[in-house]
Amino acid sequence: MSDRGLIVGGLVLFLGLVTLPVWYNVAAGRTAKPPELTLPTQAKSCVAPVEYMRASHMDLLMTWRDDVVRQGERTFVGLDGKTYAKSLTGTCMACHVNRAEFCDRCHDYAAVTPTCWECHLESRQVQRTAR
Amino acid sequence: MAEEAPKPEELAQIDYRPPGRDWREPAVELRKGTFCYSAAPKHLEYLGLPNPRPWQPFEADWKLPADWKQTILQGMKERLDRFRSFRLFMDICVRCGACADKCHFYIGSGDPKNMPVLRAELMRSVYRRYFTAAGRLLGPLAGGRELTPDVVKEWFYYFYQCTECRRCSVFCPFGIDTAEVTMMGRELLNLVGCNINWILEPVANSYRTGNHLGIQPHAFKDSLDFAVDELAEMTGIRVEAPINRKGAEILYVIPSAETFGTPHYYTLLGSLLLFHAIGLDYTFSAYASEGGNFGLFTSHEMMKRLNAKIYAEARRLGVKWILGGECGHMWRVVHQYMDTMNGPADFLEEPVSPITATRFEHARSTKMVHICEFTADLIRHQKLRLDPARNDHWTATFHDSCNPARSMGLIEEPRFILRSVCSRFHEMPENTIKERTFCCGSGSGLGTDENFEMRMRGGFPRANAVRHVRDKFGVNLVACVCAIDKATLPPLLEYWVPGMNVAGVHELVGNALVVEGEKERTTDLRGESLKPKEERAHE
Amino acid sequence: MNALGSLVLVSALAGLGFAGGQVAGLRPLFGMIIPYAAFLTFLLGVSYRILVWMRSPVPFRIPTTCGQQKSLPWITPSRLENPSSTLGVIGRMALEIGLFRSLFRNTRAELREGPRLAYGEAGLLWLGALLFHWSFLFIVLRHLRFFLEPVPGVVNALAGLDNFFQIGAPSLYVTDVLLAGALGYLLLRRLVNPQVRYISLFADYFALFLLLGIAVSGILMRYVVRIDTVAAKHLALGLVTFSPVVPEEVGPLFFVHLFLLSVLAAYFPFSKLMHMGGAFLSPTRNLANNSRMKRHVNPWNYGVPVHTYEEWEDEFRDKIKAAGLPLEKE
Amino acid sequence: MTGAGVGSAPLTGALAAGKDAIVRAWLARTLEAYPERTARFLAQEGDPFRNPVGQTLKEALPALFDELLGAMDAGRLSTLLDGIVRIRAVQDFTPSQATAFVFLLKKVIREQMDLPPHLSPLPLRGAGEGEGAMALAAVEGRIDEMALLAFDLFVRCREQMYWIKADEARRRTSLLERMRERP
Repeated sequence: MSDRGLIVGGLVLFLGLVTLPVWYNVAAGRTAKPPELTLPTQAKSCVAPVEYMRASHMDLLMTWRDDVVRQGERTFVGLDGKTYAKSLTGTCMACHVNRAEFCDRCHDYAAVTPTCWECHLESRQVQRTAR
Repeated sequence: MAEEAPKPEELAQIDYRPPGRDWREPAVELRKGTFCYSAAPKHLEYLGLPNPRPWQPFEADWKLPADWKQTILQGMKERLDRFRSFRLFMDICVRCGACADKCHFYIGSGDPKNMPVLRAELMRSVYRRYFTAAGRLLGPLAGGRELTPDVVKEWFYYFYQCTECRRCSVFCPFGIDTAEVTMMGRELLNLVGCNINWILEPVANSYRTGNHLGIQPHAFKDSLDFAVDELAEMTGIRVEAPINRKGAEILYVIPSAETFGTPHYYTLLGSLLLFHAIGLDYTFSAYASEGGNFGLFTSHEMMKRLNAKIYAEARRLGVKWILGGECGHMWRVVHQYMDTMNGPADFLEEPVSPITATRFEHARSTKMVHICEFTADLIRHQKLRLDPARNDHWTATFHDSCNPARSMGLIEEPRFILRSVCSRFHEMPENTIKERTFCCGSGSGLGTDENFEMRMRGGFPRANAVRHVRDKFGVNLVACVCAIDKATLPPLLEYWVPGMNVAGVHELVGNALVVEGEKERTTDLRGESLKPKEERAHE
Repeated sequence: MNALGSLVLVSALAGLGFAGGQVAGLRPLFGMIIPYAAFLTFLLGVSYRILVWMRSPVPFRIPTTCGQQKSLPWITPSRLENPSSTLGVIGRMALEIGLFRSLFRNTRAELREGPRLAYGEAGLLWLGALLFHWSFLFIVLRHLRFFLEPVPGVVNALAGLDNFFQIGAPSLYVTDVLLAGALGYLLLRRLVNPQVRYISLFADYFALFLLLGIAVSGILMRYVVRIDTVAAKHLALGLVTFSPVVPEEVGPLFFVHLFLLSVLAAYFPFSKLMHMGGAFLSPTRNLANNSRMKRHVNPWNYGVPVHTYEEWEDEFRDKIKAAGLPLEKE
Repeated sequence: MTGAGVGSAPLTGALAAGKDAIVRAWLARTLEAYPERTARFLAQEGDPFRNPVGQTLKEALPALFDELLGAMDAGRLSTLLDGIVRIRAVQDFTPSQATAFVFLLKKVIREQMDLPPHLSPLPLRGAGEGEGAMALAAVEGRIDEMALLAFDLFVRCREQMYWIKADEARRRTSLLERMRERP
């Protein structure tokens, strides 16, 4: 019995699997485009530089959470020298008003599921604006 | 090891540890007692094998042919192209070390190159150097090694220090079988005439006369006649032992040692008695008077050359199927090679037991049945009258022979027989039996006396387990189904576990078998006296 | 020596990757050309090796039987350890490849001097190997989130399973810990166990250090030195959609990860890592023990000289006759 | 372990108390005769069927040590020494190497008891000067006895091998021989 068919079949299956992303994206007609975000219009700068925020905003938020909940420290001096309240809904979402068009776009793109919204509610105002 | 003794003042602090050098520097010190002598040129000439010449492994010059290197590399290439096992096993070892302490030679000798992984690396390093791109470019950095005469010597030393028992392959996560590597190694060594006499003399004899010892047809008949006479004395029954009889239903092929060595001979007596008791229509053959096949230890080609006789003789005699006796590597050849090499056996019929009408469906293509399968079937169908008390002088254990256990799976049949024919049977520890059985240390043609020390080392793990059951259960008999075991376990056990006996399964069958018309047995098949029946009954 | 050499080599490679990420002119090379070349090498190399193996036939049935054969109907055969059917072989192979059955045979509960029941080092080897391989597979599958857009639910589910404990943000993946731990153990074992150290080659350490380098750089990026994940995905997606880009936001640490991975991919087909494919092809495991039931053909079976009956009879005619045995020719 | 018969009580007591450490060191020294990786295997592998060589040593050395401090029973000593020497007789050891493990005990005892490496009449803690030296000499004398016995056993093993070999050759063709003998 020749096992060549079996081996070639197995090899093709393997090659198909490891190149799966190519076929998947070809089928979806996708090219590499980063998500487009709706940026705030009213503010010119964030609490920290953009590069930092892009990579490490979760660190900042976690620190804020700990500071507020455990130490009761509620104020944060930003890079621009201004003082901010350590608040996701109050500070961040005051500018980035739309969760769906700002937070979720990147999180979905990178398949990240932060647990922020399990406790925090989007404020009514934010929701309204979004609508 | 140094030959001179250390000075007395050094004795207390001497450090025998060899320098921690890289294993890839080939270095073999051939110490007498640990290697086998070279094959006599006349055997090579008779078989048409290359480079016949007088030489010995302990001499500096091995008189390799001028183009030895090219011959070996060419041979390697051919075998890489022919055997996927070989090519794969050269490529995929990850050196995890799982096999390291599975080899009986490593356990018994402590020589690191007896770890299966390193034994194979001796070959792999050469493979990498000459057959892989990385090895050709980077050499040692890619784990490669030049092929030099020293490497050939090292191969010779270690490939004739592996009994091809396949124990390591049971534990390897990829099933890498050192036996395959050793077989290729020996084929390559044979290409340049580096072979051992203990293998090639039986091969030459077998080729010419039909059996290992070179017994000629008339002497073969004398042996069987002698056995018939002895049986008549012991049992009062004169059995038939037909030879070369055309038209018999079954051809019975045994390892020839049963006709000249002990304790093999008692197994022959047992099977003669059994066949008489059931009235089997069978014949021996003087032409195919050897089931054992030392070609397996030489090359695939030689294996085929020797094995061809069995089918040829079955065809000539016009039998329906073939029965095979108790022999280990013979069964590796029969089970895994014979049909492919010398089949198809379409001139034979699917084996059916003439006594029980059982169809041996598992042998329907090869048409050869193991005598333990045959007898187990008889006992199961209660076709035999057995008196196990006649084996009461034995407390038995069963030693699984490597080949039936790991290349076939003959595990329960002999145990079933043993439990039926003797009342005292105890297993050795679980990790030393069945597929994890330890080799006798003398398989694959290494059972010669110049190699005695190495055999004692290699067999130590087996002997150790035997000692365990002796101490624990009072075991005094090791039963087995292999002619090499029967030849080499007695000296092994005599050294490590004095007082232990070795017997074939069918010797015990013969003891227990109650045959119609027999006189009261006063001795077992060895001629040793039994206790009177009344006494046995009262126990 | 082998270990140190491999460590130096892998460190140098990591440094090269880092430099590739730092120097603007080199970024397209390290971010696009090398990954493409490496992956292509991987695909072609693996195919080549498998085809070479395939070209060598399996002339004989040589399964290693690890249990009772199928013979008489009333003896229970060991269907997985000594399979006689294709189904049995599939089962055996599944156990081998999924659970490392043979390696597991090493482990045994044993009584070491005294009554303390302990599992041997061999058990650790099995566990370490199993954890490493399964974690690695899990991590590779998880990485699909960088290559697929939109990310399928399966991949998200895997990740959800993996960060079951929800420690920290980004949350800790269990497989990251297991992989690093298992690799560390396998390395330590090579260094500490004298038997294994003796048999270890340069290549053995190299593979381990390379994998460790990839794991460590990945872990650093996720938990310590954050990188812009969106940019990383942009790059990855660019590669698989054949619209490669190297976004500015991608930092040098990512290049270390990517370059070591490229090295691994390119090295894979020419190394022992091919055991991944080889494990499926091993004739001592993937054949049914049915050689007496079914005839198997050796494709290169050739005729050999034999000593025929006629020759034998001619040579010993007188003796056969004298012994009274039948002859073909008188 | 009563210490009956050997040396002074203080030394015997000290040796008995230090038995574990001494035997451990003795085993380690004995294993050093093997290649490094093998030595580790022999020392660590606990399965007696996987590691019969190491196991034999691990069982026999403590028992030999007991005999050294005890009765020096010839029968028991022979059995214990034979177990070890029998293995070494088929491994790559010269006779002196094969039996040297007994002498190693002297060195080990001196090290463990903080005694100088060469015999000199130095005081032993808790005993008079000469008395301590004599006690040590007595123990070392017993070790010499053991070594001689081990050497005898080694030679016996080697001899045994020759007649087993001869026997094996006979057994191989025993039937032919018997057939010849029969009228």
